[in-house]
Amino acid sequence: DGHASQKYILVSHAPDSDSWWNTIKNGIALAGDQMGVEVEYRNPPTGDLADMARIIEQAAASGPNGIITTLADYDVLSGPIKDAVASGVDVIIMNSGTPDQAREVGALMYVGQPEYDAGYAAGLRAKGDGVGSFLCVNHYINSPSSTQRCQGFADGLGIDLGNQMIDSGQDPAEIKNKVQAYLSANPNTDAVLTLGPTSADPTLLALDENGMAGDIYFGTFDLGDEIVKGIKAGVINWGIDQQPFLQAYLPVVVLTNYHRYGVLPGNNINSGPGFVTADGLEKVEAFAGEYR
Amino acid sequence: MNPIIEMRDIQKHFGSVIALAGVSVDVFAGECHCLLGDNGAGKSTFIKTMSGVHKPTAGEILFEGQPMNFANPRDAMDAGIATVHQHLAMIPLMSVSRNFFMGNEPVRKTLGIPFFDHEQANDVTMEEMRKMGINLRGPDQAVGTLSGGERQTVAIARAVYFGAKILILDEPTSALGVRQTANVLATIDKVRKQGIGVVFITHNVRHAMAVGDRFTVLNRGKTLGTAKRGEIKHEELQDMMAGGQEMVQLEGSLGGTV
Amino acid sequence: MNPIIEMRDIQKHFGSVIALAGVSVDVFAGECHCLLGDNGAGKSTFIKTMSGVHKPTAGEILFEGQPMNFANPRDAMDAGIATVHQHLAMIPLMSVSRNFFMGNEPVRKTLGIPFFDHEQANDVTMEEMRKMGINLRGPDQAVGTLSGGERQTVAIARAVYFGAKILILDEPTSALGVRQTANVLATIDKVRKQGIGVVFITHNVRHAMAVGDRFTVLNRGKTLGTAKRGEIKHEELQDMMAGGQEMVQLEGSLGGTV
Amino acid sequence: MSETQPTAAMADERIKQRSRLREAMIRPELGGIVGTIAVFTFFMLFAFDSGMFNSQGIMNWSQVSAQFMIIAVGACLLMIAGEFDLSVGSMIGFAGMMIAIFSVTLGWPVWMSILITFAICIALGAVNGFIVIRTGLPSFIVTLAFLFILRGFTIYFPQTIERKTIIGGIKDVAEGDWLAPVFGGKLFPGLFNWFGEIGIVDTFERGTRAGQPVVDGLPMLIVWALLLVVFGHVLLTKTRFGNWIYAAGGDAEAARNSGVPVARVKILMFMFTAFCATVFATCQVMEFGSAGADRGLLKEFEAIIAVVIGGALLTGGYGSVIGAALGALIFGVVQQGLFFAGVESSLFRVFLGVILLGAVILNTYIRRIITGEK
Amino acid sequence: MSETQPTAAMADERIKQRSRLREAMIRPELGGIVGTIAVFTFFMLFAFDSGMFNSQGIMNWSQVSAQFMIIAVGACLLMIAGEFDLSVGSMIGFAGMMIAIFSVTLGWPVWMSILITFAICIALGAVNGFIVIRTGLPSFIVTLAFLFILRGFTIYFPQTIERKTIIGGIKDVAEGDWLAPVFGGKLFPGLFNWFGEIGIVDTFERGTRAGQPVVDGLPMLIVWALLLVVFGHVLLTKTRFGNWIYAAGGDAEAARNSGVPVARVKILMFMFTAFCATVFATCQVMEFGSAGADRGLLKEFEAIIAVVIGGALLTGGYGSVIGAALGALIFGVVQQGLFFAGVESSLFRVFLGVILLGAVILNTYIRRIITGEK
Ligand SMILES: Nc1ncnc2c1ncn2[C@@H]1O[C@H](COP(=O)(O)OP(=O)(O)OP(=O)(O)O)[C@@H](O)[C@H]1O
Ligand SMILES: Nc1ncnc2c1ncn2[C@@H]1O[C@H](COP(=O)(O)OP(=O)(O)OP(=O)(O)O)[C@@H](O)[C@H]1O
Ligand SMILES: [Mg+2]
Ligand SMILES: [Mg+2]
Repeated sequence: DGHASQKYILVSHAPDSDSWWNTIKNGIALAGDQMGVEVEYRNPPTGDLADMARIIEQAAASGPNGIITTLADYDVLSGPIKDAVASGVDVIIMNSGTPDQAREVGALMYVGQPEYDAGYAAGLRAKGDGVGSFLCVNHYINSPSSTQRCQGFADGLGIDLGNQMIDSGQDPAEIKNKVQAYLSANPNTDAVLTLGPTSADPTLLALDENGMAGDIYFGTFDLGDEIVKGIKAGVINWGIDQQPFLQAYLPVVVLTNYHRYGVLPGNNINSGPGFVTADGLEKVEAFAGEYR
Repeated sequence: MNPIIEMRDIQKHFGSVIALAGVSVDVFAGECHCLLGDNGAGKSTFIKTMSGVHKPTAGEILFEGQPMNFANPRDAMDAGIATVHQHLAMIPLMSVSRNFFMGNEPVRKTLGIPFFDHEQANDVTMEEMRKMGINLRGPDQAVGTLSGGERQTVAIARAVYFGAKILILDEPTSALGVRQTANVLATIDKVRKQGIGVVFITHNVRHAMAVGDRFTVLNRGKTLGTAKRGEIKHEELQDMMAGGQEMVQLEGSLGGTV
Repeated sequence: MNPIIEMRDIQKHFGSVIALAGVSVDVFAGECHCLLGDNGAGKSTFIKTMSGVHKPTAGEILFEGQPMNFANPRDAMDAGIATVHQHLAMIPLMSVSRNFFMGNEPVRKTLGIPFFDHEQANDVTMEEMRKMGINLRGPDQAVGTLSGGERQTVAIARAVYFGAKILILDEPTSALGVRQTANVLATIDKVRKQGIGVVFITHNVRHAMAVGDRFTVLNRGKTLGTAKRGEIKHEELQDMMAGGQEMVQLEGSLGGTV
Repeated sequence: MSETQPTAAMADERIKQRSRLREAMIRPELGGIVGTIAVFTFFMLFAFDSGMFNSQGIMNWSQVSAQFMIIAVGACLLMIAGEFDLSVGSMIGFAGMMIAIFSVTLGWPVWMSILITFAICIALGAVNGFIVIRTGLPSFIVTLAFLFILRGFTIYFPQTIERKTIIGGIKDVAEGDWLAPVFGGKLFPGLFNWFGEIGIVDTFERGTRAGQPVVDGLPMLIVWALLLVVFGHVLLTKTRFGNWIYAAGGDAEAARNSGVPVARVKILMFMFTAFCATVFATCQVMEFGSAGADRGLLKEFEAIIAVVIGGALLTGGYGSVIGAALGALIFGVVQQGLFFAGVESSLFRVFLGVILLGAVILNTYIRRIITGEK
Repeated sequence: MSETQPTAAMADERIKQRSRLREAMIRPELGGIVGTIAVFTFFMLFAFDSGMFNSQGIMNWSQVSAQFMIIAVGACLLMIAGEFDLSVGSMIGFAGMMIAIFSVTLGWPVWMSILITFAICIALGAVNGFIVIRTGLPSFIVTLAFLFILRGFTIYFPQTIERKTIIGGIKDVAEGDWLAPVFGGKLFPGLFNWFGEIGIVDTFERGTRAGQPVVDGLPMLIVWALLLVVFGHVLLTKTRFGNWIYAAGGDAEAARNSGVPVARVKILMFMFTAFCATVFATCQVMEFGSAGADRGLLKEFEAIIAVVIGGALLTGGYGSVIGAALGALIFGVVQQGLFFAGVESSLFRVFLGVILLGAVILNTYIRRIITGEK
């Protein structure tokens, strides 16, 4: 009945080894199956945003019905996105960027969690829990959104970020030992903030080894197997879940329905921040890293 | 007496180049067999098939009467063929003693594990080099610090030391001074008298005449024939090596000095 | 007549090695000055200071009476010194004609921009190589496809072609066959007759005697003296080259053949 | 003695005959040409109706290829001169960041920021070269050190100055600047407008730019790429300096003995590589309006891969700029084409690796025939 | 002729005297030794009271250094044999992922998963080596292709099989396995407990493990590192095979002519490098309990850097395993020490680059003295 003719492309800014984006891939795949549309996932192999701009141009050239993309850097990506919109492709912004920027580039809507705001909310929560200093374990310092998270957290706490953010690299042993090194050089640190499974998993081990597990305040962005276990064990106080599944799933559903029936929600959708704590973990546990 | 090695109708092609178009040579124990010929005649290629570096495209190798098929230089060495290649088989960054025993390391078993016996290697190296008239600073001196002539001497000393039955020398004297040359020729003479068959490649007819028992001249990948010492004169050999061409003319202007 | 180049008391040290301990040599136009000596005597080092490759540690170079200080090989070439180094200055991956003109590329200006004149380069190369008796497949044949002897000939042809006043040849015949050697000696003879000063390094006394006008023997970084043609006999020269040592003994066993 | 000695008829009977066709085909670029034909044929067959060959699609892979070309030309000449530059990627990030810091943070005029950045980067290239020449170290190590040093500063500067790793707003400050369009502008908008009118180029269907052509000009990026390729090709094959580049890479010692100023040639090539990286960075910054600390990651490898696919020899002394440009084209077309063809994106690297290996084996075979290497 | 010819007293008067002390000091490891002393002195002065040299701190940088050592030993022997492996990092990611897929996804016993992974990876190393030997291509290019291919599969496999790129839960399945502790366990817990009791090792003051020693055993990672260093050192310096490694790297042609089985030596070294990478991966997987597609990024460079800091020659034929181990130690201590010293962490790369450059220049100077290179 021609329904399968719709084709949507999701373009992310993540290097292809970044495990968190896997949930996104699964999200669009599931939505594609359920809606009976064709979906594709594209990303710059090294995470270079300039390469990503070319991928958006390429996606537009291949003539899909819609593009779902992140807005990791407004300067770099706004041009190609505007061109795509102008050439007749509907665009939904997901994950990074802000609702305002989404409107500006001519996107239909924004689905996601503004990074700075998420960090800020986390900071406020931590401040309420009595945190006065922290360590931000940044495993992808090259990317601007990582800094925004740490900066937001610091601002939420009402303190200066200063040297509290470390460039940890991506090797688990190095992350683990850097965290330990920092904490032993700065033993009065109140809290640890990690930015995803890549930095959270080794940090868990580091805290386990240096005996601070459960003692130091520990918050993290984004979920994963080990993070869920950490929350369950009471080592991690909370995980900020931006629900990436929704960021990928919803735009496909929205676009399909828009193209089939002309219906469109009247507002943006904030998929996060949702704080995942020890309460109600079962579903999260079952699907962490896959749909959560 | 049978020859130690007999090469029958050896051919060797490199892609579109025919380096050897059928060469037969044999070497007896205790003789010095000189291989002569122009640049590119195929001398080095020929002895490389003899020492297992190249596989002949066609032809047969009989070693002590048995057909042989050397898969690599090791095989040839194990059979008793020692070679000093034209482009030296010395590694500048390695010490003299490591170079000396390269590929033939002496081994001493400890707990059943075969360890490199450095002590023996060093002693032998110093002794052999002393015999050749070279005083090393020490066995761990890097070959890179030796002069060209000294390196050549190490290569020859090594080949002599390991050269069980046949010793092949590819233009060993071309870069050597008068004294070093005399040394090498004396060594060839000595080795031959020990009953080893020597294959000696040179462009210098005088050097060949000094130590050679038989002379084979190659020309463009083919043999021009083999002659015994005394059967052939200096001038004839010279003519054959140059392919017989226009030597008269050159000889004239340069006074028979080449 | 004044010498074209006069090297006065040249010293050259490499780190802890004293390669030249004060050597004086001069070269006149139209003469062939032979440099002889043992391995490691310092011959190559000496001519490298002459051709601007090395800076002497001490000593003076007078070129046509003027003190000269060659900063690099270019300077020496520009002054009129062409050199064929012992280890060839040929680049195997490049074509013969590019090699021939390396560092001396002919230039044709188009729109004021100096372009490499390939046509002229190719013509000259083919012509010069033909004169030396080598037929190339084409000027763009890579040097890597030539035999060692052919490469040597390219190097010499190039030096002769550019060799304005002085031509230095460092052991040009050591790897050559009889015919090629005769060719090179004939070329030296020809060049000398054109009024060019030739410096000829060799270990072969006969080659030296064939074309040399004067003979300087180096020994361990020092001169043993210079002799004119006719002033010195073959055997004397030979003795000097070997440092006078124990030649008698060797000569005896090898029959004066070295 | 007679002036013309009889020619020594060299070894004719010892060389098997080779066909003329084969002789004509055997050139350094052959690998690149064969690869290009293969790649286009492949995508014509498997991705023709994906939009890859409409005007927008062509512009897409052309721009990606042009980017690769810009750095490949520098890397190619440097590689032929016998050296390597692993700091190209970091240099791209560094140059972009410098322009951003000068123009946005410090508020200097954009033209001045660009010129000063060029000066700094070319000087850094010269430092690279100078260290390699003076110490005799392999350029792999020296430039690997610079890879880390430059990337470190590219993260450190904006981090300490602006507390972020991305600096935007360059488009705003570049408004009206005379030099910025040389890198970020587009040529012949009128012509492309006309193309749009007569239908050669598609037009936008809606939005603010409805009716305008989707490709509204020739990006300066492509112009720079073509200019650099032509410049590099002429320099290498038609000038005396080109001969010196080959000589320096073929055998530095021999070249030096023949009077080639090897040190100068190599240092100049390091500077030229830095120049190309800076052109790349400036075009990118002017087109996208921001500089990030992650720009240029792994670009050094992509440049080297393009050059090697294009038939150059990793160890120097052999190669061609045209080949490198074709290598860049192949690389760009494959990269974007796989997207167009809808291949699972994680397999992209697998394809890249396989193509690299195949291209290099083909090129090696060709080179051995040409140079008679053993 | 007499048997012993009079010795030609070679050029005695032409060699200036060199002091004995200087002779004794000049060894390939000297650069590494000097560097190690310098680095420790530096951090003793500037980070002593940061906890860097208490028992926990020592364990901290020891583990990081041990990781580097494991891959540096493989890279060192391979580099001395004249080749390079740029696929080490990808191999680490790939090996970890294979173990995870076999044991968690397919449910095979952990010991079997580990052994099969070792077999696969060593076979891949052999393929690398085989291609290098057969085609005569530079290993830089061949292993660069494998860098991409292996990383591609490391992402592709878990993605298609498990729908994720991090596979966890390995600790659970490894419970009770006989082979897993060989990579993930700790030795002598009793001893360290006793150390804690008598105060040699600090004890935890707060948290879940208050009262236990902060260092509760010697991680197998460190044991592997030391074993591999000893093995590599003995192999290289004390066996005939070691001589072949030097020979193969010094001049493959000459070595082959002397009867050294060069192809076998090189292929074995590629396999050994793959083995080291797999040890690294297995230790990591067993310690952290998960495998990720991004593991091992850039590790190939870190290995090469450690080896080069340790005095080996990039072009082969020269180097020492002890030196490489010291290089790894320097690398690890600097990396962690900068954190202890509180240096802005983005400057780490800058330091790394500068140290690399300094170490290499020092080593080159030393090597020239040893080998009489010009
Ligand atoms: N590996 C190879 N590949 C291709 N051609 C080769 C190879 N080895 C030798 N040749 C060619 O074979 C011919 C014979 O070469 P060879 O080295 O045997 O000559 P030669 O008699 O030793 O000469 P010289 O006196 O100059 O050493 C030459 O034309 C040479 O170019
Ligand atoms: N660049 C250098 N660095 C250190 N030592 C050197 C250098 N060049 C030459 N030497 C040394 O200087 C001495 C003279 O060397 P040179 O090459 O001049 O000898 P030669 O007379 O040309 O010998 P041959 O007849 O073997 O060519 C030798 O001991 C050599 O090892
Ligand atoms: Mg030969
Ligand atoms: Mg010499």
